[in-house]
Amino acid sequence: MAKFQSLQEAVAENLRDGDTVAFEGFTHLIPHAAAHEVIRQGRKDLTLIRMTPDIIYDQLIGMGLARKVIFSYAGNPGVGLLRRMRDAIENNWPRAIETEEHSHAAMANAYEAGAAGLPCAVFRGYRGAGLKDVNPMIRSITCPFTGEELAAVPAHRPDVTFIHAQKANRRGDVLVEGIVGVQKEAVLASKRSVVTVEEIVEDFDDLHPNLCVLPHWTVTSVVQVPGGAHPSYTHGYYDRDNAAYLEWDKISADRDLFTAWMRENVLEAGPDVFAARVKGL
Amino acid sequence: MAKFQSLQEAVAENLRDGDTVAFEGFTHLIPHAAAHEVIRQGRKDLTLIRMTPDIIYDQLIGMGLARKVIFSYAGNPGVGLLRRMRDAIENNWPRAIETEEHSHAAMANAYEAGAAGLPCAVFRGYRGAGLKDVNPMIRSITCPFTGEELAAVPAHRPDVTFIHAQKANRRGDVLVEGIVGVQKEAVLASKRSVVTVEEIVEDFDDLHPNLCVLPHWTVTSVVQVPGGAHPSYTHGYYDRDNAAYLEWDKISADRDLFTAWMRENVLEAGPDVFAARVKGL
Amino acid sequence: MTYLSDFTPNEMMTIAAARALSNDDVCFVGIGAPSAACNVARLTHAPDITLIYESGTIGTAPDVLPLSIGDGVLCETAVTTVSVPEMFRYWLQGGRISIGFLGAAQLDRFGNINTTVIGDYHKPQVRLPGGGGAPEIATSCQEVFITMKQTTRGMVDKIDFYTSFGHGEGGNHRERLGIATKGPTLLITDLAIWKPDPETKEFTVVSMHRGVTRDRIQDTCGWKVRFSDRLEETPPPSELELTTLRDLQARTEKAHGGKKGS
Amino acid sequence: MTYLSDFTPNEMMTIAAARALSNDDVCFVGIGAPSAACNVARLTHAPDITLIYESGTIGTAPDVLPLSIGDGVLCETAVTTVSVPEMFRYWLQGGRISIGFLGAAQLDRFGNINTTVIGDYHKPQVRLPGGGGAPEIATSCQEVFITMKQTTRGMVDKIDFYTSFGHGEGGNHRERLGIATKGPTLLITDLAIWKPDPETKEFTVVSMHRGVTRDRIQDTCGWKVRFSDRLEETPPPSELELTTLRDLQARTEKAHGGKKGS
Repeated sequence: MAKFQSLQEAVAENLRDGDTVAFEGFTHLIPHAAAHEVIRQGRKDLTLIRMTPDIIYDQLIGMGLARKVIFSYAGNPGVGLLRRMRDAIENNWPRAIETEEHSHAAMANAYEAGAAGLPCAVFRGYRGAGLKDVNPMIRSITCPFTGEELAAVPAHRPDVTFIHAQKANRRGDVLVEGIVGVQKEAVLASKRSVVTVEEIVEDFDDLHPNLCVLPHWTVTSVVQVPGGAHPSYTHGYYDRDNAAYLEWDKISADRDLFTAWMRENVLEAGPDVFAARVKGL
Repeated sequence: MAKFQSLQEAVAENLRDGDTVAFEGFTHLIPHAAAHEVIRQGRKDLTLIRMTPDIIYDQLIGMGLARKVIFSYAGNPGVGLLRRMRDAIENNWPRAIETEEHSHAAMANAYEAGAAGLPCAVFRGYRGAGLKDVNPMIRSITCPFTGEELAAVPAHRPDVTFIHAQKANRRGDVLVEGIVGVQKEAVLASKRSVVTVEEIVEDFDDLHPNLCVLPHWTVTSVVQVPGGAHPSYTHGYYDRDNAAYLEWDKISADRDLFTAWMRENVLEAGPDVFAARVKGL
Repeated sequence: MTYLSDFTPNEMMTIAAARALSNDDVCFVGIGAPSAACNVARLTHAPDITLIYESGTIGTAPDVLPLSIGDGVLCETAVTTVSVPEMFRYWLQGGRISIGFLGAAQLDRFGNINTTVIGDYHKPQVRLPGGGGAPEIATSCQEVFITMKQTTRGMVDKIDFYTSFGHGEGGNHRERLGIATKGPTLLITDLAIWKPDPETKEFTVVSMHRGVTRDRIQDTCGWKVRFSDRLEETPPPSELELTTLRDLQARTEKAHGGKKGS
Repeated sequence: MTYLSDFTPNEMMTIAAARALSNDDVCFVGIGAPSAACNVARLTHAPDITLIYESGTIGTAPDVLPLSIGDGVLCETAVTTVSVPEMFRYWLQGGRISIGFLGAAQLDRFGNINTTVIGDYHKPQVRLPGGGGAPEIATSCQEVFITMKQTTRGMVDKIDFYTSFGHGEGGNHRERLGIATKGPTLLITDLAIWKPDPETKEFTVVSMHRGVTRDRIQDTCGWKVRFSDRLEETPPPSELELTTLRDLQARTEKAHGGKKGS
């Protein structure tokens, strides 16, 4: 049953050192505010899962919170590389991280399997691809009817999933709309989930019946953080801050510049700053 | 690319003797008009797939069109048994039929796997259940990570799927809303598909982005048949004709009564009668 | 014995089932007595109970009882309506359902159920509708409640077909098959409430409805009935319970009786 | 050689790619040159082409180019937007995509692609973003088109990592792995159009863009280039093509340049 909490409470109650955690969002609805709160609280030895680790994973990794990253595409979307993640992999700065690398298809199927309560995902994939030779978590299974060999990967079962969504109602049901990504699956696959939302409304009576709604009893914590996806966007609320993504390429290129930026904009800030950041977008 | 056709043309062009065919609809949106046209055209030796064979399958079987039925629940919903299907299984009237029986979970997963282009569906099912001992199409697969034994069934890949939907636009995109059942999967799993709709509108510009829309290039034929789901219902257009379901229990109880009813209401009728049947519902 | 004239055995069955549900339950609801019981619970002591019908409707609050598993009212009042594959993958198999309801054409003392055939599977005397969702409801829901009217034809020593698995041959049979859920934990009939013995898993009468005798329970049951040492009497329906159930059924009758296609 | 001043090599590459697409194609579109090419095709000779971005947006018709694979404009103009698991299961793996576009950090003569690492996988000199959708785009789409700028660093004799499989070691290597789709059928660079040899599957230059020499193609390619016996010249961009591309880019610049969060 969803609790309405502050972001500080929600992170403190749900995320522990050593947890496996997914922050999901496919370009749209990336939970930046939640990731920043995690950085402020300084959780350690996290295993981070995400299809498209981007700025927030660069930040979590650069601040030394991550022990391992499970991912399929590590880039600054539309811009280039993730410089903090590269620095960790290539130079162990600020610490060494393990990686478990998959394709998007594998990651999407692994969330689907997690939501479906299965131990593994089965799909047609990785044929001729190099990842299956370097990742022991990519195995195969044989169709008992056709003999076709299919790929199998373990289901994702995060301890905690963080997502950002448009709105919740007073019961704690959550609406996600637009590019919905893997968020529903990531929440249903997880043991606990924290959802930041743009607004809380009385009820969802006027919604179309087939929209993506997470019932309140599938969500652990709901937190209102207007602008909480910035510089990602929230369909119906504000646009993507493309300039911030370009800027990140420069900030993240230098360890000192990164550290100073994180101090000013994350460590010494709070969830309240996000509402101001999306003004004009 | 969807063609706009008459129901007669759509059935004549897409369904052949001996085909494997699915008419889907989960209580809602059952394609009665399409099934009646198939009966009028007298296709032979069909293999019928459906989660919940109900009145239309009772009619197709009672008229001798079916060679085999693949199903998970054969009942007149909310009323009782399917008397024509029983008569075929118990007494070979009007002909013997084979059955391949599954659970709902297996059938839903088999459509999903068909839509996903996989040879089989994998799920946690049939534990301790008798069907796996009488249906050789229920096999198992072992998770390569946990060793758990999971159930596997062949994917559904119908030659043709018939569904009924709310509306199409002029391009042939199809909207299904409300209780959407397995219709999207059944269409995407099939080689060809025929969709009857209540109405054809200019465009779908005002639709919410996340609704269940089948793009025109996934549909073979679109046919406007107002009332085409009767006595099932179409969300937003007309309610379920519960009395007709009760009546069917009587009609189907007697071979002669059934034959006479089919002659009058199906063989000597056409798709146009459906619009009148839903008046007042 | 005037008390029996106050309510019917069917009403008692439905109300006893409703009482077994709580506000936090997530129920996978079948048509008939389970649907009535779940909605009586929702309209009385468990207003926040989550009702799910296998048609894909999650968190429904119908003001009349649906006649089928996919009536429009279920969708119109639901929190959300998902596809049927999603329903069976994310919601049922995902382990999110606390209580699954099952009915039975044949039931044995260990909660195994047959709704498939009477007689041999390949040459049936009577071909029944089949299992539908039951095989996986029986193993994926945290617990299973069974409701049925007692008859010697229905409650049998040996079922003809294992449509869904209860406790198998009893004891730890579920565990031995790798099934992690509890299985049938409650059987509510028109005459009594039964629970599985903690060791043998054989259904045992723990409470008889008012006016019912041990003999009547045994006479309508095909196996030798065991009664609990601490046998209770089921409290008769309260006025609120009975009024809620009857009003619901009257609204249902009115809503579904009126319309007829031309 | 005034004609070269009329358009840039990048523009030629994008327009040549656009020309290879038809009205009936269903394209899985990546950001950058593929996105520009697909939208130029849609705005010129292929108005009914279906564009799909892996964010779940099906049948999009953006009036400006998206900066990321999940820009809002893709959803706003799409026929429908589905979840990412559905995108990869029903749409990509389901075999519904006729053309998948891939770019490459490293490419070999058989259309095998590396976007994962430079150097050893476990101790990379450069850690690149990785494959994303590429491993399955390469095998599930009916055909794959590759676009890239020619450099000897990019077009190499041997790639460091098989991010996605093209024709492997050439010949029938795909068949031997049980891959039923055609794989890379077209390589469009800033200098030329390449197609696999029908037998060996080695990419062969079939058309050089105007003003480009054989030497220039060889100098910017890390393997010994084969030229077709019937080598053609790529027709330069038409005015419509070039205007459409430049207008699209100007609209994109204007739309994305203006806003900045405070």
